[in-house]
Parts: sequence; C-alpha cells; structure tokens
Amino acid sequence: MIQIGAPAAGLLLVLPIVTPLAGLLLLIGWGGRHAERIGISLLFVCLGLAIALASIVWSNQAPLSYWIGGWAPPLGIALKADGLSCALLLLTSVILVASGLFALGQFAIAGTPAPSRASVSFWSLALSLCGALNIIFLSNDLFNLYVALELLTFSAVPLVSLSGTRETLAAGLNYLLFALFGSVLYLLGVVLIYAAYATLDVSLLAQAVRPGPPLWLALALMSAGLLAKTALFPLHLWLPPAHAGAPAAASAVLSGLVVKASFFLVVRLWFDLLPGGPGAAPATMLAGLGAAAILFGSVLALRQVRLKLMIAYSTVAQIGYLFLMIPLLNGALAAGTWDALAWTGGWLQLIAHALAKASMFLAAGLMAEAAGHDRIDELGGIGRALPITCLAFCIGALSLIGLPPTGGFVAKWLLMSAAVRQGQTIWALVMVVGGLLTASYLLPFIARAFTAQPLTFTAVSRRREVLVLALAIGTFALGLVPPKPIEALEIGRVDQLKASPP
Amino acid sequence: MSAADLSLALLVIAVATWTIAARGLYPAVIGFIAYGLLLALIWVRLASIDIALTETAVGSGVSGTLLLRAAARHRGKVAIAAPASLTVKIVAALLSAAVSLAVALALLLPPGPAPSLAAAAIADMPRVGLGNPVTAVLVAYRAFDTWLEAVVLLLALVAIWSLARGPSWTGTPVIWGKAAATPPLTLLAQLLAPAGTMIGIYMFWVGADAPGGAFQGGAILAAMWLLPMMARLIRPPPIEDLWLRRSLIAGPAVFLAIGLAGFATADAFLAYPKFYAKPLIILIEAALTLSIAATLTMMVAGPQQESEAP
Amino acid sequence: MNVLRDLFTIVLVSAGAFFFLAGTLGLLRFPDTLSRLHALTKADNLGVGLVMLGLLPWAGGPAGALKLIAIWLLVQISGATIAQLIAQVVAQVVTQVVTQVVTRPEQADGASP
Amino acid sequence: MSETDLFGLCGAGLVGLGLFGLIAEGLPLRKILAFNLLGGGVFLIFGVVARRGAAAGLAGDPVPQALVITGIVVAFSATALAVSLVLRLLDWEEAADPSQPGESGEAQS
Amino acid sequence: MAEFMLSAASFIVIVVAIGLLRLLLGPTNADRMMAGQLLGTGGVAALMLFAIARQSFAVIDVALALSVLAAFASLALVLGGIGEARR
Repeated sequence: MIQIGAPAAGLLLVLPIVTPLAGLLLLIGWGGRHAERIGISLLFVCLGLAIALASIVWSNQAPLSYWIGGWAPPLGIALKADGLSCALLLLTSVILVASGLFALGQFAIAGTPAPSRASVSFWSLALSLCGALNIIFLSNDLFNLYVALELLTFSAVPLVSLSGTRETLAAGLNYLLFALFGSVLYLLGVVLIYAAYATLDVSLLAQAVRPGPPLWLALALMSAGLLAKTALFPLHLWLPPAHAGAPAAASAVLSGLVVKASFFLVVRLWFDLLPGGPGAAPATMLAGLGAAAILFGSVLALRQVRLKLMIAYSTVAQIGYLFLMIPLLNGALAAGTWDALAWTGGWLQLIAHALAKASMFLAAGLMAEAAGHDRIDELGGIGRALPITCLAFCIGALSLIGLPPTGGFVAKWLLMSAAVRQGQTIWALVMVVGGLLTASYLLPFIARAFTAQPLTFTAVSRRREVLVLALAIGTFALGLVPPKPIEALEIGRVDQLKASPP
Repeated sequence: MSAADLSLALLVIAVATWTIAARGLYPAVIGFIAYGLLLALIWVRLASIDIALTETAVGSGVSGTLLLRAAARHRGKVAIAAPASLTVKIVAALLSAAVSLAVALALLLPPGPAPSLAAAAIADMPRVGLGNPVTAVLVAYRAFDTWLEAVVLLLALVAIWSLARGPSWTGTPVIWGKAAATPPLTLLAQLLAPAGTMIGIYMFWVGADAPGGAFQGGAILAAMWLLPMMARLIRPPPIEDLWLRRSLIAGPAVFLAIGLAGFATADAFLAYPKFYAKPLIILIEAALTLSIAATLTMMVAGPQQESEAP
Repeated sequence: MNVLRDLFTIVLVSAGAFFFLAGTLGLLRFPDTLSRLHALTKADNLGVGLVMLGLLPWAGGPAGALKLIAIWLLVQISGATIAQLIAQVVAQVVTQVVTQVVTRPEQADGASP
Repeated sequence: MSETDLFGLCGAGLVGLGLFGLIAEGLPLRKILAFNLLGGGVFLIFGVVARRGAAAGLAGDPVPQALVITGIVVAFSATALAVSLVLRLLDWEEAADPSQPGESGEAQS
Repeated sequence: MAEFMLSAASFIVIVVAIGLLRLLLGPTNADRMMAGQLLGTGGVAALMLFAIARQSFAVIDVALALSVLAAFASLALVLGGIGEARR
C-alpha cells in the first residue's frame, strides 16, 4: 500500500501532468522539425503512465493522494486519484493517442521538411490539452482547477481555428468568449467559498461546508460557469460551429474529451464538495436542462445538411444524458443510500460517448477527405467506397442510439433501470425519446451510405481507416466488459458515503 | 472609510460604466486604462502592494497597450454576434443586477470573524527563507499554480502564433502598422527603456523580501522591450530565433527541473532542500522574469507574418 | 528645525496640489485641444515636481530620495514627449479634416475621431 | 461601513457591470473589455477577502493575494488570445473578399 | 504631518478624477488621452504622498512602476491615436 506523500505516489500522480507539459516546453524550445515525433511519443508515454496509475489504484482498491511540495492543504495543493479519475485519465490518453495517430503526417507542408505552423501548433496544443485534462481529473484544489480549466480553454480554442478560415476563426472566438464567461463565473464562486472557509481543498471543504445561501450562491455561479464550458443547453450555441470547424483529429478530442472535463467538475462540486448531494431542486433543474439538451440537440441534428455539424449537434444532445445521472444519485443520497447503477451508468455514458464520438468525427473526416466535402446529400453510397470507415461510423451510431451490444447501450440501460427503480420514470422516458430521435438522424444517413449509388470518391489511407475502426471497436467492447472492471469506477466512492453524514 | 476611499470606489464604478457605455471603441479603451490605474490605487488602499504592482504592470500597462492596438485597427466590422436586441439587454441587465446584488449581500453578511490562512502562511515562512509572504505562497505553498500559470502564458503565446496567416512556423511579428518613427518618440525610447529595464530588474530582485517578483518585474521588462520596438529602433525577433525560444521556456523549464529534483533532494515534487531553498527560489524567479518578459513582449507583438495574403 | 521642515513640506505639497487643480481646471475649461494640452503638461509636471520636492526630507534615506527623484524624472521625460506626440496627433487630425473638407466635403463628418 | 465593505460593494458592482457588458455587447472587442472589467471586479473581491483575513501581523491574507496575481496573468493571456483572434478576423474583413473562402470544414487536410 | 499628506493625496485623486470628465466630454481622442495622462501623473503624486505618510516604502515602488508604465500606456495611446487619425 502506498502512503500519502510517498515519492512513489507523487511520481505516479505528478508525471501524467508534467510529462505532456514538459513536452510543450520542448516543442517551443526546440520546436519544429521533431514536433510530430515528440508529440506522439509523449502521448504514448502518458498512456503508459495512466495505465500504471490505474493499475496501482486498482490493486490497492483505494484512492491515491499526494501533497505537492509536502505542503498540506489548506495551505498547499493536493492531488487525488480515485477509480473515476483513473478511468478518465485512461480515456484521455486513449483518445489523444488515437487522434494523434490519425493526425500523423496531416499537417506537413507538401514538398518541404520545414516545420509547418499547423503541425507544430497541433502537437503543442494536443500535449497541453493532455496535461490540462490530467490536472482536471487529478487536482483537488478549486483554484488550481481554475488554472487548469484555462489551460484547457487555451489549448482547445486554437485547435478550432487551426485552419484559419473566417468561419473557424469566428467559431473559435465565440468559443473563447463563452469559455471566458464560464471561467470568470467559476472564479467568482471560488472567491465566495474562500471567503467563508479559507480553504480551497475539496476534501477539506466537504467536511467544513455549511449549507446556506452563500454556499448555494457560490455553487450556482461555479456551476453556471462550468455549464457554459460543457455547452449544456441553452449555453450550447458555441459548440456546433467550433466542433464542426476544427480539423477532424481535433474535433474528436474536443467532442470526446474537452466538454466532459467541465461536466466532471460539475459532479465533483455537487457530490464531492457537498457530501449530501445537491438536493431535489438543483438536481431536477440540471437534469431538466439535460433533457432539453437531448430533445433540442437531436431535433437540430436532424435538420443539418453537413455531416460534421450533425455530429456536433449530436454532441449537444449526448451531453444531456450525462446530467440525467444527477437526480438519480441525489434521490438515492436523500434516502441514505448510494445508487451505483446511476453512477456507473452515467460515467459509462461519458466514456462510451467519448469513444463513439471520437471515432465518428474521425470517420467523418475521412469521408470528407474522400468526397472533398461533407454535405450529407452527396455522401450517399460512401459505404461502398469506404466500408471500414462506415462500419466504424455505424458502431458509433449504434452506441449513441443505445442499441446493444455497445457501451452506449449498457450505459443507457443502467441509467434507465436506476430511474425506473427509483420511480423517476420521467428521465427514462426522456432517454427513450432521445434514442428514437438519435436513430432518426443517424440511421437514414447510414442507410443511404450503404445503399445509394456511389459518386466518385478518392481513396483514403487504409491505416487511418483501421485506426477509426479500432476506436469504434472500443465502444463495442465496452458493451461486453464484465461488471468487475466497471466497478472500478466506484473506488473511493463507498468510503465517502460512509464518511458523509446520513 | 475615508473620502478618498469613497471617491475611489465611486470613480472606478463611473469609469467602468463609461467603458461599457462609451460609443467609440477607442474612448472605451482609454476608460479601461483609467480603470486599471484606479484599481491599482485601490489595491494600495487594501494593503496589497504586490497586486498593485501587478495590476499596474500587467492589468493596465501591457493589456491596455494590447487593447489599444486592437481598437486602433478595429472598424467595428467583426460582427460574429449580432447587436443584442432590447430583450437580450433587459434580460442581461436583470441577470447582472441579480448576481451583483447576491454577491454584495454575501460579502456584507459574513458569518463571524473572517477565516484566513495568514497565520499558517507565516508559520511556515522560515522553512522557505523568504521575507515576502505573497512570494512564499507563489513559489512554495502553491508553487504548482505558479508553474502552471507560467505554462498558461506560454501556451497563450503558442496559441497566438498558431493563428498566423502563413503556412510555416517562422516569421516576424509586425508591430504597429507602418507609422514612421518621430524624434520625440526615439528620444523617449532611448531614455526610458534603459531606466525602465533597471526598474524591472529591481522589481524582480526585491520580490523575495518585499512586494515585487517575477511577474511584476517581467511585465515592466516587457514594456521596456516593446518601447524601442514601437519607436522603430529595433525589430521584434523572428519567432524561430533560438535565443528567443530559450528565453521563453527558461522560466517554466528551470522551475520544473528544480521541482522534479525535489523528489530526490527534498522528498517531494516542487519542494526545496532545506538550506538551498532561497538561492533556488531566486534562480527560479530570475528565469521566470526572463521568460515572462519575453512571453509578454511576443504576445503584444502578435502573430508572425511572412506573406501578404490572408 | 522640525517646524521648518513641516512648513517646507506643507508649502510645497500644497503648491503641487494647487497645480494639479489648475491643470484639471485648464483641461476642463479651456476652449480648444491645444491650449488644454499646454495647461495640462505645465501643471502636472510642476505638480509632481513640487510634491516630490516637498516629500524629499521624509524619504528616509538616500535610497528613498533617489527613488523619488527617479519618479519625477520619469514623469518629466514621458510627460514632455507625450505632449509633443499628442500635439502632432492634433495637428494631423486638423490637417486631415481640412483636406477632406476641401476634397470631399460630404465625408468631413466622419473624419473627426 | 468599513473600507472592505465599501470595496466589496464596489467589486460586486463591477461584476454586475462586466457581466452585463459581456452578455449584452455585440462587438467582440467590447466583450473582451467587459470580461476584463468583470475580472477586475472578481479580483477586487479577492482583495477584500484577503484584507479581512488580516492576521498574524500581516495586513492581509497572502493566499488570496497570490491567487489574484495568478489570476491577473491568466486573464491577460485570455485577453491576448482573444485580441489575436479578433485581429485575424479583421484581416479577413480587410481583405474585403465577398466570397467566403474555406467553406468546407476540412480546409486543413 | 501624515494627516496632511493623506489629505493632500485624497485631494489630488479627487481633483484628477474630476478631470476624467474630459473622457466623457471629448471631443477628440487627444483630449481623452490627456485625461488619462493627468490621471497617471496624479496617481503617481498621490502614491508618493501615501507612501511617505504611511511610511510604507514599498508603495514608492508602485509609484515608480506606475511612472514607467503610465509613460508606456500613454505612448501606446498616442500611437494608436495616430493610427486612428490617419484613417
């Protein structure tokens, strides 16, 4: 068992954070020619580190924490990895490695070995994005999380605008303004918390918080800020143009990971900082917005004529599902129990969506490359030209709809059974309707892709097609995983319930 | 509460209102610079000298310049958001008033004595060997934040470079249009830049024991580097310049190296071995000052350019 | 001695404050930009100078005194330069407006910033 | 009313003004200005909290003071990035090209 | 004496603040720049007075920084103004 503060624990928690950021420094310092090689190898290193950390936490069956510099909170900053953090760290590395492999050779300037702007930028931003996400999943300090959120924003926005066209620049600017609005509200909540408790450590706050108007105000401000970054309806307006405009490898990361980070923090605020859960009214409100996101997002996706925009609107809808877990967890906490079904279902939805959406965005990128555009009407028959890619897209779509045997099915099924068991059937109903709507915008496209007479499509790299399929198979495999590893998501949760007042 | 406090408070609100309400963009930015100056005075009144310095240097000086430059080029054409309708304005006004009121109430009704980490911060100061508690928080207790902040700054620069027009990762920023150098400007740059550089170095140096430090010193140095650029006495370096690159990463890299060495020498990441804490911290601060100066300068200078067409 | 020092400070600082008042009044009351500029530069340089001079005996040693003098010098240098530059801007705007009125009278309104 | 109360109210007022500007302004550069006003207000509240936390012979709690320094630098980075985006968009405006290049989202690959 | 210096500092701040009305009145940007310039120098004077009155010498450093950066900001104002006037 590794003790708190031991250097070994420190290395395991610190290295996933500093490795990618050190890579960023390396790229700036020695920039250029080796950007791609440095970038992809460090992403692989991060994957290795995430596996190491996860296996230690798994074998201990207990969370790991560490005080940076040996300074105990509240003065210092603590890092903490529980089962969920480890899973998300793994997810981050997997998706970044896949997107990185997909992007290999994509940004070179034809005919010269000179470093291209797009290539150095992409790899620098991918590395800092990896570092930022790892901090968000590991840090236990509210202000440190603020800095990490900004790091994430400043990595994500330029990825959107990488191509430098007017549309992507406008989308990036709009994204940045929404994100800044979010961070400043978050920071306002942080200062109100500090004013009342003089600590920013989530675990210490969990013991100290006194429910009351000042605390509600702080949490409301912070949540509103985080929701703007998560693009929860009605703060979703920035997302579709941003995610659709980015290069495919970046869209996969943005849709798969970046919006999830702020959702993760919403849950940490309402369930880790407030051990008793948010209470009925806030929980219902958040889930109500989630339900609205599912309905509006799906309807808007249905009306899109461009594939990438359709997938981006589908992200708006799928984010909605995540919020349905909140009233279910809250309902159980109010009854003095812990709803493991809702918890694992919710996080599984996040992981399944990340994998599915990443593979769908990459697939859409390949289709656009083959066709020279991404207008849905003219992509009919592309399934015959790019069968592997379209198969991957298909698997992703099944997962989004929630059909077996995919991760999305398991996740939605767990959430629905939790809802039914608690008598909160309305949320189960929302999920059913959402699934039907999702099917109605994805299935026609797939049907036409395989049946219509193909127009002329250029060939794309087989390696990248296989890569996309591999990600999709991940989604598929998630539906077949036995329950034991999935229970790892709960490491660190059960203790907390015991510690919290009934 | 004195008359000066009251007038400062009213004034800062008035200037902020002007900044929001001013019809022209350029007058609004002038209002914003005045806002920064007034905030610096308020920080002095709140006995936060370190922040007063930072606000003066970064908040008002360097960001003011950045915004002025943008305002001077702006003709009000970028309309990614349509002008807000009256309904939006009313909703926005109600929402902001509600938030404002709630925050004011939360601040005016604190439950009992204000909690504070001042005592804890002071108690551990001998372990760090510094005389300025704010610097102790920045480089010891919350060193991780400070390191990340340096990385954030650098990342923002990479982000700005990634927005350049050309396809390659090279080029030189073009500063301030094509205005010609004028004699008074040249004189100002020649006189002010050396003096200001000394003041910047002094700010970093006193930071260990008195208000000041890497961020304040670095920002003043950046301003003093930009000054001769604006006077056309020197050109910004091309972004592929090796010395520039090394200066940019020096701070975060040295900070990280010493932090990782802490695993071996002090049993923790970002911890300092007992008797070497102060010299190591000064080394970190020196490297950070250099990096911050270079980064802020290049951020204000803007993206590199190599070709004409967008 | 102490009384003398106090008196010295009170007189000089008051004079400095008076010049700030004068500068502000000039800025607000004078009819055109250039005369406002003249009033302002004179007043605020003298203002800072007199205040600085009045504070010198209290600076607490040569280092403090040196800093006060340095501040005054910096304000002097920059104030003078900025005044010249502003004067140039004013002149430019005037010429520009005149040229535009002569060449394209219909657009003259839009030219003044 | 103490000076901290006064400046606390002032900070709350600035938050309101900035928030209004950030939501209601149409022009991006004005939104950026409003974001900076709003940030100033939030930092001022940090300062008030720090001043109230004066203890152990210090005139203020150094932790929130240090957080503000970090915050100011981060806000500056945000401003710089946003301004660069605005300026790049202005490049397009100034190119005065009515046709919209790069209509496909895949202009990169 | 400290009392006198503090009142002098308040007086200067208030006077200079009144000068900010030029910000509102304009009519040209040059006038607005002047208001900014006056605020900078007035701020420097007030900070010096405050520093000496409270015997807090770190505040002199703020005045020092302000005198450097006020010059820099005014310069940027003027250069930006030149750009604007040229159009």
